[in-house]
Amino acid sequence: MKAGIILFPGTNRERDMGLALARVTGAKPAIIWHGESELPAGTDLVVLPGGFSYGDYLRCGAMAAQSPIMRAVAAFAARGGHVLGVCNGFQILIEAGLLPGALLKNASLRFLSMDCHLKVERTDTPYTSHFQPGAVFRSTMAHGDGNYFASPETLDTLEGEGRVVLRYCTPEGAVTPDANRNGSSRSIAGIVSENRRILGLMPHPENQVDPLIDGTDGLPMFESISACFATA
Amino acid sequence: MTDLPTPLEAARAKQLSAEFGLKGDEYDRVLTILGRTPSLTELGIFSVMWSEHCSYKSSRFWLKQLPTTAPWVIHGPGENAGVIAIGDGLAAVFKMESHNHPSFIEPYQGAATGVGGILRDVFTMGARPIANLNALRFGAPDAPRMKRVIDGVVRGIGGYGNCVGVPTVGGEVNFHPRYNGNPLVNAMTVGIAQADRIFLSAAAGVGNAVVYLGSKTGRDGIHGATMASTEFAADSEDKRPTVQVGDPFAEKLLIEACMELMATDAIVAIQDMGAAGLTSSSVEMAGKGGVGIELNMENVPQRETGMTAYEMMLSESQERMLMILKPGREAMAEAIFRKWELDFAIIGHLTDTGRIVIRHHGVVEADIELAPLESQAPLYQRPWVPTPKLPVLGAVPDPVGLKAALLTLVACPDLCSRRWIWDQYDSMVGGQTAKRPGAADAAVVRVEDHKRALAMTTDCTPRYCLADPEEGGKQAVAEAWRNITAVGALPLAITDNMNFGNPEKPEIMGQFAGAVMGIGAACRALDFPVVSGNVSLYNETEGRGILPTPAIGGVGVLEDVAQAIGLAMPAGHDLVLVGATQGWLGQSLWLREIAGREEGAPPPVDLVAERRNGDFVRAQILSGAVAACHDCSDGGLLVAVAEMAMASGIGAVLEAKGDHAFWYGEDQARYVLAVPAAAPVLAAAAAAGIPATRIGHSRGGDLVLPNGDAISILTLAAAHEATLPALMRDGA
Amino acid sequence: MKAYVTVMPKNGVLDPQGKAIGHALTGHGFAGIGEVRVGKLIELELAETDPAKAQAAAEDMARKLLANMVIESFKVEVR
Amino acid sequence: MKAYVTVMPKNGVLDPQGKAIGHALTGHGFAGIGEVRVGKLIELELAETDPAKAQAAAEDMARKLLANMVIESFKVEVR
Ligand SMILES: Nc1ncnc2c1ncn2[C@@H]1O[C@H](COP(=O)(O)OP(=O)(O)O)[C@@H](O)[C@H]1O
Ligand SMILES: [Mg+2]
Repeated sequence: MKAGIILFPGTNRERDMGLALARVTGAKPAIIWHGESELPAGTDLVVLPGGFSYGDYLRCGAMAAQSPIMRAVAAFAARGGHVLGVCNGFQILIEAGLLPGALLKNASLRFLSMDCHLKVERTDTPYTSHFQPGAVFRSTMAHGDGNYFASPETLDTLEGEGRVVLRYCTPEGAVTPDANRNGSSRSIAGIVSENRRILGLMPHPENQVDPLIDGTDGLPMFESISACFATA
Repeated sequence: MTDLPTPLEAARAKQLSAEFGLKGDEYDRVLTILGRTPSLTELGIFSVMWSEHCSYKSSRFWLKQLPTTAPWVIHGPGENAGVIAIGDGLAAVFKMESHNHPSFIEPYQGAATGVGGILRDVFTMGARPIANLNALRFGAPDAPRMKRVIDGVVRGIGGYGNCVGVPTVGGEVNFHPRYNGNPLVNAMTVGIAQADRIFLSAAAGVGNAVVYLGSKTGRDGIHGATMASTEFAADSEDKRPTVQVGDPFAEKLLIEACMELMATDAIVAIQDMGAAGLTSSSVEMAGKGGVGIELNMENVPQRETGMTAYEMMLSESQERMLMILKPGREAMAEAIFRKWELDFAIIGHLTDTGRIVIRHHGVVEADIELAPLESQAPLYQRPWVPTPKLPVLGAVPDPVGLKAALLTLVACPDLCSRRWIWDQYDSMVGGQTAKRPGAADAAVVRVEDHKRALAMTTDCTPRYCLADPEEGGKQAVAEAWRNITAVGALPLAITDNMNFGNPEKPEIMGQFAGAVMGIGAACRALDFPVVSGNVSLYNETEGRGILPTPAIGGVGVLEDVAQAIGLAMPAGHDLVLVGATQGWLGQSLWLREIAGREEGAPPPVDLVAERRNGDFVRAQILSGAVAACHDCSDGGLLVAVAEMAMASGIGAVLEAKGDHAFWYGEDQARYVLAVPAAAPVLAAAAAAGIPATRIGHSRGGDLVLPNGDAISILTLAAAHEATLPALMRDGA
Repeated sequence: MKAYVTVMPKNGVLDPQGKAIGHALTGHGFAGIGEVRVGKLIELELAETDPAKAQAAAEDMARKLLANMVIESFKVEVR
Repeated sequence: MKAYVTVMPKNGVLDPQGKAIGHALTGHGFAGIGEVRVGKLIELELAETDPAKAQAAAEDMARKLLANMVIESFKVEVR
C-alpha cells in the first residue's frame, strides 16, 4: 500500500500516523505538503492526520479544507480513492464537504484527552475488516471539538446506509450517554462515505499500535486498510 | 562613534529609573558606565538587564554553589537549557521556568505563554521537544478567584501544549492558603537532539547578519521582566502592561521551521526572545560571543503602528527568536521561514566594537558598551538568617483510626486524583508516551526510532521546605531521584525552579540559602547535577510570602522502554517495603489533614540510605524481578499502597503490624515493590544490608488493613476521583 | 472600508457554548436569562472603497471560509 | 428583550485568530485584506422589559462573566 500523509501548518500527529502506517506497510509513508496541488503518482491511501491545522482558529479544519491539496484529495476521492481522516483530519474532511455533518465543541466545553472505547458497527469496510464483528476496542481521544452533529435527516440517512462505523461505548460495548464523553449525536465516533472508502473518526487508533507504548488495540484498523492493497 | 543618543533630562531619568525598578546605587552605576545621562531606550535596557529576572542579582551568589558537572553533562547552566548525553549519540535538553505573576493576572494566557517560553528555550538549542511537565501551586480552593485561576491555568497549559503537539506527561499540584494571592506555574520542557548538533547562543563573525524570526512585535508586556521581579501590590492592576497572548500555532510553525533550518549548516547562533525580548537576546548573544551588535529597529517586523525603539527593545511579544546566520545563507533560510508563513527579517549585523548600538530610522537610540553591562550588573550577597529548626514532633494519638484516615487522605486536595487536570492535556501525541500521568512515579517517553526512553518528573514538598529549607531542598531532589528510579530509570540530572518570597527579607533569603544547600548536598550525594534552572523571587502579596518552593524537574534514562514499570500491580504478588520506617509524622499530611496540625520537623533525608535503597530497587527492576513499584511520599506507606491498588483496580491484604505513625509517617528513602515472590528480594536486600519487609500481598477488590478493616477499591477510587471535579464543577 | 461579518449558529443547531453561558449567568445570580446564543464577529479591513463591492467580497469570504453553512448563518455589514 | 454583547480583543492585544484568518484569506486569493480581528457575539434573551435596566444588566454580565477585561473589551446593544 502506498500511503501519503498530508501536512498542513499546525498538523501534529503526522509522526504518530507515520509509525502506525509503517507498522503495517514496513515503510514510512510519504509526507505531502498542503501547498501541493497533486498527490504523488500511485497513491493508494491519503491520510489527513490529527493536529491543529491553522491553530484550529475560526473553525477546526476550515482553513485547511481550502488548501490547494484538498482539491486533489477531492478529485482522488471522486475517482474512488481511499481517504482516512483522523481527529483534525475528520474535521477537515467535513469542512471540505467529503463527509456530512459538523463537529461542534465538546459538550463539556473542555479539551478531552482520555481513553475511550469504540464499538465497531460493521466489518465490511476497508478500515474495519480485520476486527471481529461487534468488536469493542480501546483508543485514545484528544480533541476539543469532536461533538458530531448532523440534522436528524442526515443522521437517519447515515444509519440507513450503514455508514456509522464507530460509536463510543463502555468497555463492555454498551452505547451509553456516559461513554459518549464529547456529546456526539447518537454516540457517533466515525463515519464513512457512501462508497465506504472515506473514513473520518475522532479518536486516535494510531496511538494504539505498539505493545511497548499503549497496546495494539488500534492495529486492526491499519491492518485492514493495508490488506486492501496487499495483492496490488 | 559619531552619533550619540539623546539623553533624557537628568531629573526625569533619575525618576524614571526608580519607576523601572533600578535602585539608587544601581542607577549611579549606569551613569558611570555611560559617562552621561541615559536615553530612554538605554535606561530601559539597563533596567531590564539588571532586573532580578534577568540578572539573578540576589541568587547568583548562591546558585554558584550547586554542582553542575558530571561526565554526561554536555552543557550546564548558562545556556538556554541544560544538555546531557543519554547514549546512542543523543542528548536530552531540558529546563523549567516560572510564569507565576502573569498567570495570576491572566491565568489562561499567563500559563500558555509560560509553556511557549520554555518550549522555545529547548528547541532553540536544536532539540525537538518531546514532553512537557508542569508544577503547579494553587491557593486554598475556596479562596477568592482561585477556581478561575485553576481553570484558566489548566486550560492555558493544555491549550498551548495540545496545539503545538508536545505531550504533557506529568507534573504536580499542591494547594495551600499561602499561595492564595500568588499561585505558582512552573513549566518544564524536555527535548531530544543529536549530541553533536547542539545550537548555542554566543554570536560570532563580525559582519554576520542578525536575523529576526517568528511573529511580529507589538507592545506586549513591556516591562514584564521588571514586573516579575517586584512584589505584587494592590495597585498592580494599574501597572499592568499589555498582557502577552500566546499563539501556539505560530510556535508550532516556529518549531518546524527551526528544525528544518537546523538540519542545514546555516546557523552560527540562535536564541529565543524570552523575558525582556529583543534586549536580553541581543545583549546576551553579543555579550557571550564577545562581539558588538548593531540593530536597525525600522526593520523589526511590527504588529502595531508608531512603535518606538524603546518599545520594540522591551516588548515581550511571544513566538520570536533571534539568530546569527553564516554569510550567504540568508536566502535559503528566508525561504524556509516563508514556507512556514513566518516573519524573517535581517535587523542588523555583528560588529567589532563590543557595543550594542540601536538605530531607528538612522537615529541612534542607544549605544552601550556590552562588557560593563554584564560585568558590572549588580550582585547582592543579601543578609540572611537561617530558618530556626523546629523540634521533632512527639507522639500524636490517632483520633480516627487507619481506615477513616485513609478515606480522608486519598480525597484531600494534595493527594486526590489529578485526572481532572491531565484529562485536559494531550499526553499521547507523538506516539511515544509509555507511561502517562497517573501510570507511574515518573512519566516515560521513548525516543523516536530508538529503544531508549526518558523518565521525567517534577517534585517538591513546600511544607517541608517551610519547616526546614535545607531538609526540604534535599527532599525535593531525593523525591525526584526516587520517582525516576521507581520506573527503573537511571536518574541523570535536574533542572530547578526556585520560587521564593522577597529576598530583601533576611528570613526569606535564609530559606533560599537553606534550600540551595540542601539541593546541593542531595545532588552531590546522588550524582544528579543541576544543568538548568530558573529563579522567581518576590512571590508575595501584601507582604506575605509563599511557601518556599524549590521545584525540581528530574530526568533519567532507560536503555529499553520495555524495562519501564509503573504503579499497576497484578494480583497474587507480594508487596515488599524497601527502606526503614520510624513513623515520622512531623509535617506529614496525616498530621495536617487528620490531626489538624502543621507542626514539627519534617522527615530527615538520609542521602546515603536514599542512594543505597534506590540503587537496589533499580537493580531489582532492571533484573525483571519487579512488576510494579511506587515510592512512599505524601501520605506515607498506606497511601502508597492505596495508590497502587487504585492504579491497578486490584486490592491488597496488608499484614505488617504497625500503628498510624507506621502507616502514615513520611519517612524518606522508601519504596513499595510488587514482586511475584518476596523471598528472593528480601534475601538480596539482606545481603546488601538494606531494610526490607514483606507487608502483604495483592489480591481481590478490597484493601484489607492489618486490623481486618476492609475498604473496597471502588470506594477508595470514588473518593479519590471526586475531589477535583467537585471543586471545579462551577469553577469557570 | 470595514466589513463586519457576524456568524451565528443556525436555529436547531446545538450551541453548547451558549447553553453553558446561560447556565453560568443564572448560577451567578442573574435572573430572567432566556436563551443564550454565541456566535463570532469578524472585523475585516478591506482595501476596497466601493461599499457594494466590499459587501459582495465579504459575503464571498463568509460563504467560502468564515461560516460553515451546514451549521451557521452569517450577515455582513459594511461601514 | 434581547441584548447583544460584542466582545473583542483589546487594541494592542495580539489576536492570533484574526492573524491566521487574514493570512488564510489572502492565501485563498482574496486581495486587499488588511487587519482582521475576531470577537464573540453573545445574544441574550432577557426577561427584563425596561431597555435601560436590560442594558445595565447585560453590561454587568459582560463585565463579570462574558468578557475577560484583562484582554477584551465589550459593547452592549439592547433591542
Ligand atoms: N499538573 C499536572 N499535570 C500533569 N500531570 C500531573 C500534574 N500533577 C500531577 N500529575 C501526575 O499525577 C500523578 C501523581 O502526582 P504526584 O502525586 O505528584 O506523584 P508523586 O507523589 O509520585 O510524585 C503523576 O503521574 C503526575 O505526573
Ligand atoms: Mg512527583
